[in-house]
Amino acid sequence: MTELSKTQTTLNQPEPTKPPRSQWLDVWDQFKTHKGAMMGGVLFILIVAGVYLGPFIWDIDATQIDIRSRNQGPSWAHPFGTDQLGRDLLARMMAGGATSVSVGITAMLLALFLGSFVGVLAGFFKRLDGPLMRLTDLFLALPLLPLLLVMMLLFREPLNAAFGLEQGIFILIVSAIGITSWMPTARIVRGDVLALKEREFVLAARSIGTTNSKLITRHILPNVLSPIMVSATLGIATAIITESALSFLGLGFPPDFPTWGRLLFDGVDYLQQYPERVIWPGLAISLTVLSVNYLGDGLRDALDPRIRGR
Amino acid sequence: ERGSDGNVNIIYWQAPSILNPFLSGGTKDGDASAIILEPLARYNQDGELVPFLTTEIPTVSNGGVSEDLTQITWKIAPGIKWSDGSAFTSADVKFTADYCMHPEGGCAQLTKFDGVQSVETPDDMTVVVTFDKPTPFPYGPFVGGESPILQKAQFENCMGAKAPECTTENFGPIGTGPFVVTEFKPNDVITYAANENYRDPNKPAFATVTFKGGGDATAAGRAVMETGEFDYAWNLQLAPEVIAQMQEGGKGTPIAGFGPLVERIMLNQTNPSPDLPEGERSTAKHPHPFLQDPAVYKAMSLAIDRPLLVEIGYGQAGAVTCNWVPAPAAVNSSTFSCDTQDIAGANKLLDDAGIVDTNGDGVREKDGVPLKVVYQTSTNAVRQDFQALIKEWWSQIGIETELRNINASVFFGGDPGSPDTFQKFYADVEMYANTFNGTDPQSYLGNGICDKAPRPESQWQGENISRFCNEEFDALHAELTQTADADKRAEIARRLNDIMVENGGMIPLVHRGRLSAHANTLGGVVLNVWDSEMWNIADWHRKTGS
Amino acid sequence: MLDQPIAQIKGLRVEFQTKDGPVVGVEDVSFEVNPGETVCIVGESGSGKSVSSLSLMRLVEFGGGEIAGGKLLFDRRDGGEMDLANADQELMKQIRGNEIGMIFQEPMTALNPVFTVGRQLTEGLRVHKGMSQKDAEARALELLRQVRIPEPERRLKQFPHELSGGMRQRVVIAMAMACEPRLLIADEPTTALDVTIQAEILALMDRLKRETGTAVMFITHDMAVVAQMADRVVVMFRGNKVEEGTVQEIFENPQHDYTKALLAAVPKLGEMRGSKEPSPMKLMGVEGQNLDPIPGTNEVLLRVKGLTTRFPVKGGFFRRTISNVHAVEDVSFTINRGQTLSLVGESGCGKSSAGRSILRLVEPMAGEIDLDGVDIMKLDQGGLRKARLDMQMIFQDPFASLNPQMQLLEQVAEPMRNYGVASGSELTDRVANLFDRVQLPRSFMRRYPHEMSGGQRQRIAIARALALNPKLIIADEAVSALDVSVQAQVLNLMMELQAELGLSYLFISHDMAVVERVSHQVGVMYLGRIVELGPRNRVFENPQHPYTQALMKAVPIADPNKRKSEKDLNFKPIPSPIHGLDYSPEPSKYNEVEPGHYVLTTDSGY
Amino acid sequence: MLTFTIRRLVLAVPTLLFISLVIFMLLEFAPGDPMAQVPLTVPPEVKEKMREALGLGQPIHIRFWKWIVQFFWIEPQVLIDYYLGTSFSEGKLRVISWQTRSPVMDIVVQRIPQTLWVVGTAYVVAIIIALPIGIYSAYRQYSWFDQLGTFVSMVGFSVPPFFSGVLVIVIFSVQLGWFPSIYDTTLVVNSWESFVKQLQQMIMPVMVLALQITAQLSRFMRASMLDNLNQDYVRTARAKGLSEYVVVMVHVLRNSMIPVVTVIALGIPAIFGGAIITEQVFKVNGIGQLLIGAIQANDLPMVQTLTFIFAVLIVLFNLIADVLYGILDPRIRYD
Ligand SMILES: Nc1ncnc2c1ncn2[C@@H]1O[C@H](COP(=O)(O)OP(=O)(O)OP(=O)(O)O)[C@@H](O)[C@H]1O
Ligand SMILES: Nc1ncnc2c1ncn2[C@@H]1O[C@H](COP(=O)(O)OP(=O)(O)OP(=O)(O)O)[C@@H](O)[C@H]1O
Ligand SMILES: [Mg+2]
Ligand SMILES: [Mg+2]
Repeated sequence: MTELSKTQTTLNQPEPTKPPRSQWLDVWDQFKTHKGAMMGGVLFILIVAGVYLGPFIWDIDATQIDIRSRNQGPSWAHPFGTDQLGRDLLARMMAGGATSVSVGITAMLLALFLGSFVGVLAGFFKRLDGPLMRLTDLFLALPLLPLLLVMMLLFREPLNAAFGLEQGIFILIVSAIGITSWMPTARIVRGDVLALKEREFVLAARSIGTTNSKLITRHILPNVLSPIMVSATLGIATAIITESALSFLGLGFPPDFPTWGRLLFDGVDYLQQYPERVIWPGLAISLTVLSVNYLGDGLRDALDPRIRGR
Repeated sequence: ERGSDGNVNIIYWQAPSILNPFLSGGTKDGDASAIILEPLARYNQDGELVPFLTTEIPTVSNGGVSEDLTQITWKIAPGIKWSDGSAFTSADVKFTADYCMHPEGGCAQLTKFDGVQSVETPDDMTVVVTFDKPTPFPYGPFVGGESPILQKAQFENCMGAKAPECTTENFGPIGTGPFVVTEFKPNDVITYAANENYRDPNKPAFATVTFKGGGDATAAGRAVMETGEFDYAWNLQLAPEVIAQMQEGGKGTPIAGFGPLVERIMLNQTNPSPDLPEGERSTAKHPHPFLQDPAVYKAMSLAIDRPLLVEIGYGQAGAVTCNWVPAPAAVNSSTFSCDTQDIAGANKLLDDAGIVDTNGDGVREKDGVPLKVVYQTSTNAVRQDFQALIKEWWSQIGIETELRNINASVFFGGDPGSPDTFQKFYADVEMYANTFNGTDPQSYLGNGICDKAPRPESQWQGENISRFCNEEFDALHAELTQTADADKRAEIARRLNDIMVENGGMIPLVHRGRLSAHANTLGGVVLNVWDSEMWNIADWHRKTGS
Repeated sequence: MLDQPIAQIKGLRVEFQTKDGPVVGVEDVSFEVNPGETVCIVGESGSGKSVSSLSLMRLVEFGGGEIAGGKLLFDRRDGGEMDLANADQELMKQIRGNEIGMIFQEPMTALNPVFTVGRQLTEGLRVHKGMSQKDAEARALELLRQVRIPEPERRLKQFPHELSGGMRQRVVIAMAMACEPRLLIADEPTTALDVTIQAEILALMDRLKRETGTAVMFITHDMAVVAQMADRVVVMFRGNKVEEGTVQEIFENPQHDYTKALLAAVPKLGEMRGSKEPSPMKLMGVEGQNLDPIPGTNEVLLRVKGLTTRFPVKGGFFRRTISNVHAVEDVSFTINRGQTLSLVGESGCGKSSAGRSILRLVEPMAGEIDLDGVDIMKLDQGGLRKARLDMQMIFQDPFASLNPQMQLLEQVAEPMRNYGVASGSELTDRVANLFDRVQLPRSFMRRYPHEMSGGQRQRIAIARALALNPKLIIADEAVSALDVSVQAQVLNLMMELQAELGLSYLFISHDMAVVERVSHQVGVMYLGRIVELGPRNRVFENPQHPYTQALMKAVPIADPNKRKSEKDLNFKPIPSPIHGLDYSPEPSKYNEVEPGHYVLTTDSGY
Repeated sequence: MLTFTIRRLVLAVPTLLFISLVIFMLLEFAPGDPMAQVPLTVPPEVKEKMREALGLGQPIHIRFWKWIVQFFWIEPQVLIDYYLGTSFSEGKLRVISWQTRSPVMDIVVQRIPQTLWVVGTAYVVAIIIALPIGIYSAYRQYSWFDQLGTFVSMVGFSVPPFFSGVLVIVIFSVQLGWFPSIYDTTLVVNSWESFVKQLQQMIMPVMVLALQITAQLSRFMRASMLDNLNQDYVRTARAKGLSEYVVVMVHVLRNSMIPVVTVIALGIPAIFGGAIITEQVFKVNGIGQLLIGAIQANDLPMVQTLTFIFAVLIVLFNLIADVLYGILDPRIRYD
């Protein structure tokens, strides 16, 4: 009996335990080991630092015209060369980046938020599905240009008055891009939510009294993360390029405001003589998108427990 | 020999929408139809009238124009046939006038028929146009690319409100010109074939024409000068470097010609401040706080380096000008010179006028109002470069500039609901280009008359964009309308030009030419800025040896 | 019988890479399987049974595991012996499904949700046997008949989520046996099945073994099944083999302490004969157990009346409703406070549906549900949420009911968060306590569902249901995935809670011994209706309805000497619960044979 | 599902009417003027006359009603007339473009072939390329193939066509002289040579467009494949001895199709909507160019009609996507 009870105690001995750690630490651990994510992250930080802090080191003004040194190739005085008015391209790239990156990211976030919000609501609540999806159809069908024109017409002056010229235009452009690009995300998210909603763990969560809002944030959203991530990366590229489209239609920032998209657009005419004019902004946009993509990949992997640990 | 040279490819980066020039004012449409339709007389490359469907140009001296200047008589050349083989008669000419002057037709060329009282056809070969008052320049109707003759038989049922229903007619007008339409794809491409019944049996040299539209100027230039896919490209508004680079492609040559087109900065004579109540902004109720001050606008003009603007923006397709009407040569005033930039002089001018920077923010004030201007223009690469440069120069004389660029279709669209149209002019200065058709500047100069200013009452319509108002100007213009003598007319025109510039209605910047390009193998091209560029397409031919 | 073993596992070691470094799933296991032999692998939940079998299929790699050592010798059909541990996947493809068949533990997630049952069944046949679509379908039909799925023709066209747990399990079984493999690995194949079907399946496997010389590697924790099936038994404990021997040796003369403990924990049918009330089990080596019977009260907590639930059956290109599955048909019963009602019955007879209908997780068509004075049927979403504070459910399929993206800690904490019962460190403490209660190491708190064994997942589900201290717990096959020792502990825990807190249970199970142990009342369901309802001892000792009688007869006995032969089992085919849209069933009428003991008089189809 | 489809189709009618109203109001409200492209040399009074001739003087609701009648009542008659040789529509006013003064639908019909040729081909090419890339990238996550695919598709997506288009023109037309830089819409394919010509002029625009679409599709494909590759049923499929091909291409793929179906369903209307910038760069002059041209010229009837057709397609394809969801995943119910 004593022997027996001894075994029993060994049998019942709990396995060695470790204190539970927070999920976010975990995610970070995983994230750290993800080469692509780290590379993307570092690159992204470099780009952001470059465009925001760069002007403190390279303090030539982006709009300063030096007509004698126009159309120059790379040199020590102008590492990236100059444009047709002799403006320093490096300075313009940095100034342009500051605008493009912030427009790209905010507009993407806005579109993502709107898209996921509408998508989740439509997928989750049967009653909202019809109206919300018809709304999405409506937005998809609206011609972009007139819509933007109307937005400019209605809101430019009030926003300028309320937030000042730059801020006002920034808000306007970001919302214009955000409002016109959330629809694909919404539809994709909705599709996934429709399928997810029928999974048994959703039923189980409901049975333990999870409210709809918690059900969405805790159970549904984490499981639709990957299409959202993809939308995010694609969205940033779209936003940067749409911004340039807005500027060359005359709907964007004032003309003396460089952005990557506009630099690229202006550079295209000079593609053959001065290829670096397109290479710099093209490269910058691509690198930003790539870095965000890798970040997104890493984040998604880090958040997916099945992949984590491998 | 007719039809011996195969196909000629023309590219217009704006695509023609319709081949009836009376229903569209667009140059592209006019040019595309000029291949088919002809007026009685045209301007040549020097701005002189040459007869096309008539025997000669009627003048007072040859008796074609009545002494009291109210009548002009055209004699149609014999043997002219429509492309369907029927004879061209004076009835067609009269019909054209009726067609355009129909009150419900919405004819785009109505100004051509300004003052026309009647069009009579004493016989098949004679057309008599009577004006309601003496008209010193009676060559409006039936002259130039904008006013060609339509075939009565074809358009008879398309008058007035019915005009838009006549799709077949509008897309395939029968003409007397060297080519006939074989296929018209609106806003895309037109193919033409040589007109079997063209009056000159040896022309046109080409059997067919392909007239492609769409894309952008760069691509058009490239297609002619670099890849050689096309023979003729229209209106290459491109940076000089780009043109030069394309020329290196060796397949084509750019050609330039100068009409009266001027890129200018309009100075708002009224106050555009957003603080004013809607309806009073940019109206004569509130004069501009500083732009009417000669010191200010003269300094602004002095600070501009026009040769540099030309070099950067237009190259061989531009020239420095200080005038509103730089062409034809007779009306080009020589009062001003402005081809050197003088920042110091400009600063001195302002200092002397007591407009100085009182609060040390780098911006001068006049009577406490800082010299801050909003500078708007349409969206276009060259204009944005100009904006940047001028902003920079003005900043050197203590004027702060806020730049704004507006989508061309909004800027030039007359929507009274939009705050961004050039007519509404909710800015201090704005830049665009304007010109006139033909060689007579009378009505163009009328754009400076006080009551042509856009106002809320006129739905913001009106050509006096800067709201210029000068009694002397108005009186002088009235005199112009009464004057017949050419030299006297030219003198008044120069004087009007000077008043406008002197009093700060505008700052002329660049006299812009038109730059087109043709393939090296294409012969016979004569660039004509006074008429349609296609005016002599009958003479185009493939150069031998290529 | 050939003397060459079909499979030999030598010194197998399997590791998983997790964020805390490598976890050893199997430490050192060696055993062999001979042709025509059934080797049962028993052992504690999480001891590495599933992992060993997955290794043999070389499927652990796809789940993040790695065969760190050992040999897996397999005798191919055409003679040659080879080491599967380093065979390439190309070769494994030909072996998997064809020479080794595998039945997976969790039937819901093991089936592809978007393909019909028929499609999934025929696939293997067409690959390995090169059958035509038609032949394969015919064979699939035959297989479904063999595993006794009612209405096999219809099932072929259904999707996995339209089947009951047991049916899914049988589909998986059919899939594994499709190509008549030489080695059949069965990972808990009968856990989800009621005794009658279980008996049939076991008989089927037995026949297969006898007729084709198929070797069977049978993973289970049900000692009764082991006694029925096994030729030899391998006992595993924490990644190691601790004992091996023939059934008789193991049952009669267990050597290792763990084996002894295991056998001691097996509930035996008839143990409770004579007592009216359930009482906790005596566990080995646990001192001071309170083994008092649990009387409960006579106060009614839950009253269900005329509950009816139907599922539409879709058909045609536009998937219109063409008929209804009468899953629950006019079911009425009451549960007293502090008492347990067990529902037993054929797989697919509507037990889970009845349970879910009470919680209104599926909307019942008709009926009254009254929980402690609250009319559940009348509640709106908000009221329902509040009502669910008092009633909780343990789902049949634990894996599917856990969110794959959430840590276990979070999942167990969620109900308390939802109702704001606890927060912060108190919450963590309570979760930790719950983990202790269901015998899970606290280190598992930050794992994810896929990193757990089947039994471990089930315990998470139990912990989650207990978290709120509800008045009523609907336990749908709550303990069937647990090995006997844990099962005993969990059952004791449940009874302990009942005694202390006056919990009531609706206990859905097919394990008659367990049902006998825990219930006050027993309801026997057949084809959506309760055919017999009464106090547990009356129903068990005096079964009246023919179906109940058949059920009792089919219960396996944990004694290798009392094996049932196939001919004892002679069941009627199960009629279809699917009826046309215009079908209106008769109401259920009961005959009270003894006080409180009711027997259905309406024709139930049996 | 039939009732669902029918209900959705019936509901689509008011939806579309509403959408058309919103579009109409939007266009009305947008600043701009059909006379914007008329040169400044034409005086305002004349422009005003021209506007009136276009019917712009009438109140909004009358114009909207007119459009509705023309589009829904007269245009179908024209179609019937065209096919049956009847003459229902004779003498009735169709939707007339302001720019060309000709029936909008005629121009649309004229434009559809080139748009379908170029944009449609690009879409097909993109789907054919993108799905395998996405699938394989997910299957071999983080292999060099995946990395390369990611790199190329992200760069491809972030380079706008106004740049990539010009780049390929400079390389292949200007430098190498392989392909024409300007698309010839008059080309009739009736012989082998003309077919080769057609191919030559299609290659560049198709390439540029397909790059973008491929990038987008392959990303979504990859992501959703990754979500499904680790599911339990995949293990079951493997245990059946299915080849990896079948496991991935049948079992996982079907489960991963929902986002991809969504993206494709969103994309197909876009085929008809044309590709504005790419069409512009290569002078394809398809629907996209038509739309942008009409917007710039404020040709409201044209914009309204095109946008509406576009809306119909969107509503239709979204419905198709929804039906496909139900077929792809039987758990999704619509009732
Ligand atoms: N993917 C994984 N990652 C980490 N650990 C795992 C994984 N799969 C299994 N394990 C661990 O390996 C051990 C053995 O698991 P296995 O599934 O073989 O148990 P089992 O004997 O089948 O138990 P049960 O009877 O409960 O199914 C368990 O402790 C489990 O937690
Ligand atoms: N969502 C559904 N759609 C269609 N039919 C369903 C659905 N869910 C269950 N059924 C059917 O309802 C019947 C009862 O199913 P239920 O899951 O209640 O059985 P059960 O008694 O729990 O069986 P088991 O013991 O096998 O789990 C079965 O015939 C099943 O096929
Ligand atoms: Mg297991
Ligand atoms: Mg069940």
